Amino acid sequence: MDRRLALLLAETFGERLLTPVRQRYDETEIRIALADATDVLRVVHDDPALRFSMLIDLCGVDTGEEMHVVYHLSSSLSGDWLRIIVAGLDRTAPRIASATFLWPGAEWMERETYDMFGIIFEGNRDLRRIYMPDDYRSFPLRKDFYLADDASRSPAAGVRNMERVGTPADATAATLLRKSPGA
Amino acid sequence: MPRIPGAGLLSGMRLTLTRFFQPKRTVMYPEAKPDIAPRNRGRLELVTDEHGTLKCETCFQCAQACPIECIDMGGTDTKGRFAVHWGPAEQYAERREESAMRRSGRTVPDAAAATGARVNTAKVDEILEAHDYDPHHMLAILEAIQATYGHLPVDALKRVSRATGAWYAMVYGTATFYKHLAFEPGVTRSIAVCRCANCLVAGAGSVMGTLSYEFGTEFGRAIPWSNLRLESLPSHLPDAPSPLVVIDGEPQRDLNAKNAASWAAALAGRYAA
Amino acid sequence: MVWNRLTPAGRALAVLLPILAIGGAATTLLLATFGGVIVATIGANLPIVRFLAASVITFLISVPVAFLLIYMEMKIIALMNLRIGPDRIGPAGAVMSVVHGLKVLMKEDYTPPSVDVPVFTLAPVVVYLASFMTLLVIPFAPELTSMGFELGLLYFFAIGGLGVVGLMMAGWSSFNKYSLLGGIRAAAQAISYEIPLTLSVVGIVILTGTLSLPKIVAAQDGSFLDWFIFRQPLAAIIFFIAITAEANRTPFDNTEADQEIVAGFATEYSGMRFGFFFFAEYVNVFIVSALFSAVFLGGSNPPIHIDLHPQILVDLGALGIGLPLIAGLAPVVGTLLFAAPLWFASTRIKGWQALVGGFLIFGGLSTAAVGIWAFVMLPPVASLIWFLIKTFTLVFTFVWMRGTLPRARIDQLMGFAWKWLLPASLLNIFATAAAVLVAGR
Amino acid sequence: MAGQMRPSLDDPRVAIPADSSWYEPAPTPKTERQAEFLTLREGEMFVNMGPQHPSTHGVLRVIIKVNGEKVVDLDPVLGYLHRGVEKLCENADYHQAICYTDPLEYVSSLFCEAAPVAAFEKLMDVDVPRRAQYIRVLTMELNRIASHTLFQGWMALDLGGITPILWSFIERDEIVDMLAALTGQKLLYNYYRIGGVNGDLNHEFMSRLGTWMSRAAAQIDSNLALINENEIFVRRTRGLGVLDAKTALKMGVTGPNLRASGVPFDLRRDRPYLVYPELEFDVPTRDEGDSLARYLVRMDEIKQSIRIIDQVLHEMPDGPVMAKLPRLLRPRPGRAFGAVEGPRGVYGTYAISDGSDQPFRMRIHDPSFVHLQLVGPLTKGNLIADTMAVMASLDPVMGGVDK
Repeated sequence: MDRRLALLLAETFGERLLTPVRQRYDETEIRIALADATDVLRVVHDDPALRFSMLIDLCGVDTGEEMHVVYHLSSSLSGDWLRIIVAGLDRTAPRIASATFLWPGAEWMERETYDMFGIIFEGNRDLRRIYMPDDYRSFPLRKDFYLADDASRSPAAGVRNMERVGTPADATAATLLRKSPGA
Repeated sequence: MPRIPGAGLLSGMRLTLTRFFQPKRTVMYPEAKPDIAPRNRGRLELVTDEHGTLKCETCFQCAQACPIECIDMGGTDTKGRFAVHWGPAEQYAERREESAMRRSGRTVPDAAAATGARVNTAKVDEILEAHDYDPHHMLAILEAIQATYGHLPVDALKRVSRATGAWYAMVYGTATFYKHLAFEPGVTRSIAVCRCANCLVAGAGSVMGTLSYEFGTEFGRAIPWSNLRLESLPSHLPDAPSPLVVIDGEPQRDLNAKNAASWAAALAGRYAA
Repeated sequence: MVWNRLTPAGRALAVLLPILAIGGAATTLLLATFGGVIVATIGANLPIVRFLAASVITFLISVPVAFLLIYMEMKIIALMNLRIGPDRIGPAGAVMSVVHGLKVLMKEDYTPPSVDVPVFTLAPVVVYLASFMTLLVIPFAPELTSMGFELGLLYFFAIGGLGVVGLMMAGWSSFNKYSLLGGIRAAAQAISYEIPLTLSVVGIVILTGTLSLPKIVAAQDGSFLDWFIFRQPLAAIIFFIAITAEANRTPFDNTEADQEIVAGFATEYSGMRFGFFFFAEYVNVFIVSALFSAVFLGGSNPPIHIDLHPQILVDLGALGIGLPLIAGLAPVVGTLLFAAPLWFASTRIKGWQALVGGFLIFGGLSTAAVGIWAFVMLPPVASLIWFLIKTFTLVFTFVWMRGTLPRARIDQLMGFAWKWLLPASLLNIFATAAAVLVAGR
Repeated sequence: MAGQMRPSLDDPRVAIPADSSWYEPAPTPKTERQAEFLTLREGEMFVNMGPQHPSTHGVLRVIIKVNGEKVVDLDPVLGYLHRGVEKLCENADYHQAICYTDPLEYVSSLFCEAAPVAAFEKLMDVDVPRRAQYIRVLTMELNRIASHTLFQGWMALDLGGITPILWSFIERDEIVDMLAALTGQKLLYNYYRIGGVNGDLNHEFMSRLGTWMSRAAAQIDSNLALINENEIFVRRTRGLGVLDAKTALKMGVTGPNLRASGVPFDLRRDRPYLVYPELEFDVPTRDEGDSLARYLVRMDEIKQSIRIIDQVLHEMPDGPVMAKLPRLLRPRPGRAFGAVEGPRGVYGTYAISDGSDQPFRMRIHDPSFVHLQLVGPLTKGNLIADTMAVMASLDPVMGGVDK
């Protein structure tokens, strides 16, 4: 973790950082707006003082209100790791520019992100489903996609792995007394 | 790689030929058992004693201790009322069914929500607030709930479990341990039959059979559609007739083996109405 | 009714006996009437009859040979892998391959839709036919050659080359791209290696002046230094590599490279039709080993001639009535003789167990004795045993190679054939011819 | 056959038309790249390899466009093993999540545990006791050797040699039995816990490890002799699927595949975690970048791993193996990326906490997924057989690729 990197990033991007540069353990994190994504990635990749030339990971995040795309980069200059959070993708129609012009290897990771979140990466040559079948319609990692586990939990909050069977309390007396000769 | 073409191939051939004569590593499985380390987790199994009875007494402690909830326990309580289920549910039919429904795009019914009596748990939250959400005060919390609702609704217990972080099995265990905590709403009245030798000779057995037939339940259980409970009397009351049937502490006088059937039917009719 | 009271065996007899009686009578009648004609026909067409009989016999021995080779392959590779391999069925698992064969026989013989049914069905037949027909010219021993054609070597290459037609048929008719690739690979590979294979033996043909296999074997008579592997080492190497490719063995098993094209031409086959391919492959291994040992390893000639001049001449006729007596008594006495020490050795051995043990020991010893007697006394047996020792050493080498080597790539394989083996075999012919011109045979 | 019910192939009454087009309903291309892939030129055909095929390292389907034997283009189809682990982890608490990541890459599952554990420990600011760190290093290196020896066998098997895989399974079995003595399981160890490890080293493990260490290096070397000197093997892999350093970086390649291209990038050294900075080891690299180099780099790594294990055994401190932690873990809201250097590359886990007992989002990065992309570019223009060699040298494990 390098304090100078934080200063350098703050100096380079200035206004474009949505939040101050954060550093925790060996990770440095910046948060930028959707409109700046391509520029920031290019600067970070090409700037001779930064040289974040390795894309370690690319993933999407659904916060429930908006979508993020998160890039984890590693610098070939200093070995620092940088996390770039591109915030503010519209949940109904998330779109962002592809990073394949810098890292062709991002192609499949973008496909995966598209498959799981429905984020459309403009400029990716092969943006189609990768895990799910082609005719699948939902995006499983979105927060409004409930697992069966969630679903069984949601109507009665507090139910967790415990299910009750037993006497149905709402059954009427008449249904139970059907065989009684006296009734 | 050596310079002479084919020398590498020949050295490889030599190696396989030496291995041809070396001792073999196969474990002749059914005859020779593999060397398994004592720590091997293997598969979870229930242990039985020498009589073939399961040693497990369903204390849920193993399931609670398992950090990743891979131990699954299920069972019915002694009175046959509640299926207590602990652990990941996906191995079980109910869950498979849900997944199937989910995959086919249908809504998934919630077994817990559909069958239990729904109660408003707002008061539970107040009680919990008063006890500072402390699971150590479980008995006091449950008593307060019983005082509020008259019994312990399942929803309330689940709410307690969720809010305090106590495992449901723990809450349930506390609730079943204390006799004064009840699960059935308002079981205040009981029909009790004496089973002393005298009464049995006088026809208490047929009275019991008729009663359990008419009320559609068994002795020791609540009658599902009413606030009544069928019980057997621990001992014969002094100067009471035989067979002895006690309703809410009131011994029934005009009863014998002959009119027991019509009496019970009339009783059932009265309570049903 | 008598029938109802018969046991199943009795019923079978009741059905079979009349049939046999009628059949026997009819045959007798037929022979009595046309016997002369049949004998005359056989006598007049002896080569054809001989060919047919030889074909039947070769066909019959090819299946056990395949079983033996499959077992060898399973067991030897297992031992090289530090495994035990088959060990449950039969002694050391020796019957395993027979059980495999029965399993294949009992499986459903499925014809996938859209295949070209006649071609698809005929392909395994062609492949198997081509491989066991080549067995006809193998000189197991001077006296044990089925068909000693004058053009035996040529016949071998010609008929052996037919097999590839079967593979091509299988590949094409299967309606599967893997099969197609496998068939085409097989064709390409077989054609490429056929040429160095044939050219490599030309040197020997020049030296011996014949294409007949028994004559080539006879030309190597003498000590092992007379074998052609020492007189034509380059040809031997080329020939060995080429037959490896011809038999589709590792490292040249591209036609059924399971990591690449699943099972090649055999992908769509199941049941006995697959079994035919499978057997043909192993019969092929045996045949190419036999050919190599015949052409380069002196065939049925022993490495060193040791003339024992055995004088163990027993005039069996002189024994008279004693002969059947000895023949009848020897097993009984021998069994008792070997059973006695077993029975006395331990109280835990029951009487019948001792008898069985004694019989087995006696049987083993007497078989060995007869075998040694036959080896010494009967030249064909000795020749056959030398031939089989050489052949199975080569089979072992093939299996050993399979256990060691990875597979060559198809283009490397073809390049090797055309760029190296072909010029080398031409060089070999040239050198041999020059030597023969200069120094004479 | 539009508008008609498609007959079942199993139905014997159905007459199948001999027309081959019936079998290949032309899919409508969804993207530019797919359209390009689906266009067949003269002499080309598709060969569908997998999901059931002898050499796909799991359940992978590869559609290969071939011209004769030559591979023109190639399109891997994933998802046959997709289990939605990321979603499952979001619905499990932190302890359970580790259990879910365990079976991702079943060949080296300790690394799949190590990455999320590292991320969670950062989220919760847990200090792992030093003994636990040493034990982690020890078990991870053992698992790396197990994975690499298995790779060696696979590589040979995909090139048609059947013996090495069985020999390497003997080596792997010994390591796996050893780890079973320590962790209780042979395949899915489930050994790392947030804040330490589940159980201290025991006598059984140490005695097995001692026996193995005494002859491991010699035995593995002897196994290697069968392949490394083999002309057929060397000729088939040398110069095949050359990946130069620049492309490798752009493609996001990590691990031995990157080091075989001459980039000495190793997380153990470049972004140290656990006690790696205190240990002495080399990062083996090769400059060729071909399949042979990828193979040899891994074989060199085995030696380095043995060296690390040796040091760890000498320097192992005493102490607890588990930090004191509450039972219900509720980290503060935050984000953390945990990464470890596995036998295939960087295993990463990006975890976001929202303050509850379950991760809000858990992203699992698997190196095999990235490396599998390379199969297409690296095999274009080579033969069908080379596809297998390249794929084997990249060493993907489909359990990790499909998540």
